[in-house]
Amino acid sequence: MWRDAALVAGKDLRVEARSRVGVNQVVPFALLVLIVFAFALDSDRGTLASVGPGLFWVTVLFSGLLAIQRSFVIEADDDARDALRLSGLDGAGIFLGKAGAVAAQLAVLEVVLALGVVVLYNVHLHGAVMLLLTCLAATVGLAAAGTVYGIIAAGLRVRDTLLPLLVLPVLAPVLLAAARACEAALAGTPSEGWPWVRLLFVFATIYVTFGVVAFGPLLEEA
Amino acid sequence: MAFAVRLRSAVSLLGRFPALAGVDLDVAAGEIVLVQGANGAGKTTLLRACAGLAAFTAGEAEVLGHDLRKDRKAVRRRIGLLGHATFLYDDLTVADNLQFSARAAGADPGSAADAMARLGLDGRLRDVAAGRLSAGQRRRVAVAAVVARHPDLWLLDEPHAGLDAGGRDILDHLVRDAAAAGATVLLASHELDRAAALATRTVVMAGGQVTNGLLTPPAAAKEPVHVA
Amino acid sequence: MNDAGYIFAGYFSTFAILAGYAAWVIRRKRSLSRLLRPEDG
Amino acid sequence: MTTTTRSSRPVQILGWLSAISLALTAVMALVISPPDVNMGDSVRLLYLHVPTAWLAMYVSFGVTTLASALYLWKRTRSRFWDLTAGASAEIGVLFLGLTLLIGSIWGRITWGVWWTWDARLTTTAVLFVLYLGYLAVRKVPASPEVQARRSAIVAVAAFLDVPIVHQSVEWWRTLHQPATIGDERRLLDPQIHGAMAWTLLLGVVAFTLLYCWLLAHRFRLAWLEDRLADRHLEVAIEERRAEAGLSEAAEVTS
Repeated sequence: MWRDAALVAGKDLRVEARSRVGVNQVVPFALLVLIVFAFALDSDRGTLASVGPGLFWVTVLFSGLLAIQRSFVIEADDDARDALRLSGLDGAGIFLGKAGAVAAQLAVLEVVLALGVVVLYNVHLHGAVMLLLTCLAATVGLAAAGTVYGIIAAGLRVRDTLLPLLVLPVLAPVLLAAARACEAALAGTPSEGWPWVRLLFVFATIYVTFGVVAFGPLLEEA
Repeated sequence: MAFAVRLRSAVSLLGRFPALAGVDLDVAAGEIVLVQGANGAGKTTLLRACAGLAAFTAGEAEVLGHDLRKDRKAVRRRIGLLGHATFLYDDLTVADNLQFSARAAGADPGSAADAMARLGLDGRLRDVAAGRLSAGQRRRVAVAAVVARHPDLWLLDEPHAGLDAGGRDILDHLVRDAAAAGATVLLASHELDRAAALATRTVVMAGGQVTNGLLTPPAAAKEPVHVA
Repeated sequence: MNDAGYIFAGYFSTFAILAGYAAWVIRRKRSLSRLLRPEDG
Repeated sequence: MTTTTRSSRPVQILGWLSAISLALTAVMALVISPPDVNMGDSVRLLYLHVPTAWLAMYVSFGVTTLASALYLWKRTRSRFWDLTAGASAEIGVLFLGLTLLIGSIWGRITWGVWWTWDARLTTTAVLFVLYLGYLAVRKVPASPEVQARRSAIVAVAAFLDVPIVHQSVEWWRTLHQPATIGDERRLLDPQIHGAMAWTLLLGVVAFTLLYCWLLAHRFRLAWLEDRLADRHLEVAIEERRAEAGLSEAAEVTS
């Protein structure tokens, strides 16, 4: 399983490194969203700083959707599942590999976005430990749940509309928890943030476990 | 007799269409079987279903000793399918593609290099992204990806299509070598002369069935067809 | 009764929607039954 | 099961019982029971709101989850559970839609707004979308087994999300906004007026009966659709076999 996971993650990341879609399109898209929010919400810096965490996670969420969609589009056939199934790799391994690759890309994106928020929205970073743990748990949870629904939608004609419909309500608590935890960390009131961080870890654990168990059957179905 | 493929009244659906409507087919280990038939007879679905890509929904289906209706995963690492799609990652180089294919099947890392050498891909093309290859070159790489897996069952769907003369000769050579080494080959082709020369036996498909697929006398073929 | 309009609208729409759904299910069920009946007995 | 046009006797009785009890609920709620001390007449809407919410969230989605789990478990795998899960989820989404509608009207009367980001409203809305997604997955065409398995997995995944959604929304609201006054939870308090408690109880019974009746019919509809698909498949296989001129060899047992 771990060997297969490493193989798939390596392959996905290598494809991303070669195609540079992430660097050339997803990251600029995410930064653009930050700028568009600034236009929409009046660039009064006080407002932007206070809603910064929420905007940050909304942007991560939508970019995450793109990353997940892309993770299955890059599979080497019209029906992404064919190539994955034919490879003979273990379902759980494929899940961990794909989710891992998505999480790695999101982590990079979050670093860039965090810089964007600090510079553009004049947010001052506090509570580094909580911020890091929040990002870690939220990213893993997002990637894991997204990958599970990604394989359900992959290969269907309706995938581009079905994936957001399925995954956004599931990820609603992640968005809520991550934004609140970041707010608490930035406001210097960590005691309010820890329950949220715990919730994020619970979510990540549940969906990673679920993915490991369910991905094989989901991949197998013809 | 050891069967590489043994199908009895096997049904496989494409959506709600019965692409295979009760196939009876025996293929012994080491055979090279040519599957003939008009377009739409079910050849492609037969090969895909044997690779576990399309499900058998009724009947019996045994491939490489595994019941495909119960466990489709078990045979995957031992199968090489050359289909209409090439299953290549456009953004990866030829070498990376073959490396991934070989490692996914659990073959040793040298087999990718070996496959490249046998198909004449180890020169300039080695580090070219698959997306930049011509259609003919892609076919060659796709063949190499199958070879690199060292499959026990080769499922070749129109393998000669799109290959140049040199590539076809290499492919035939590889298939004969593999069969001599004990692998089984199931081959669908419209290049009848070439394919018939390669095959050790020919079966005919029509209407989602194989008319002369059984090796044993027809006693076994009298079983009724079970549907749904 | 205060806010009678809102309350009656609520009751009316609830029962209308439920009745509509039930009617849809039963109508469709009957038509399918008729389709299947000739060979089922 | 036979495919007669009429429903079976128990289902018919169930239908009449639910119709009568619903009518009684309406009379009790609109005429007999008194207005609430704090809420006034808007309390009358809660006699619909509370039962639909209860049936949607606990009964309907509970049945969907249970049936999906039973489908996924190899020993109990059967089309029956898949059809039950789908039928129950559809009714659940319908009831939850009604819950939101009634809740919204009630909110308009009580708070002066159609919508507020109250913990339970938010949870309900997320749940509504979550199960809409489940129904969307069920509508994606595929072979029956594939569809059943895929749907069952999505149902279990949705169920796993429910407690997390609930917890997160609960914290969100309690941390940021005082609890809403005029909470309908007070209705379940034994101290409230006798007629009100009886009306609420009757409402729950009536909607439970209605749920059972709808489920029986909706299940039957799904079962008929399934039969029809099977019938088409048998015909398609025979036609397919005839293409090869082997039709007499095809002793299709159905």
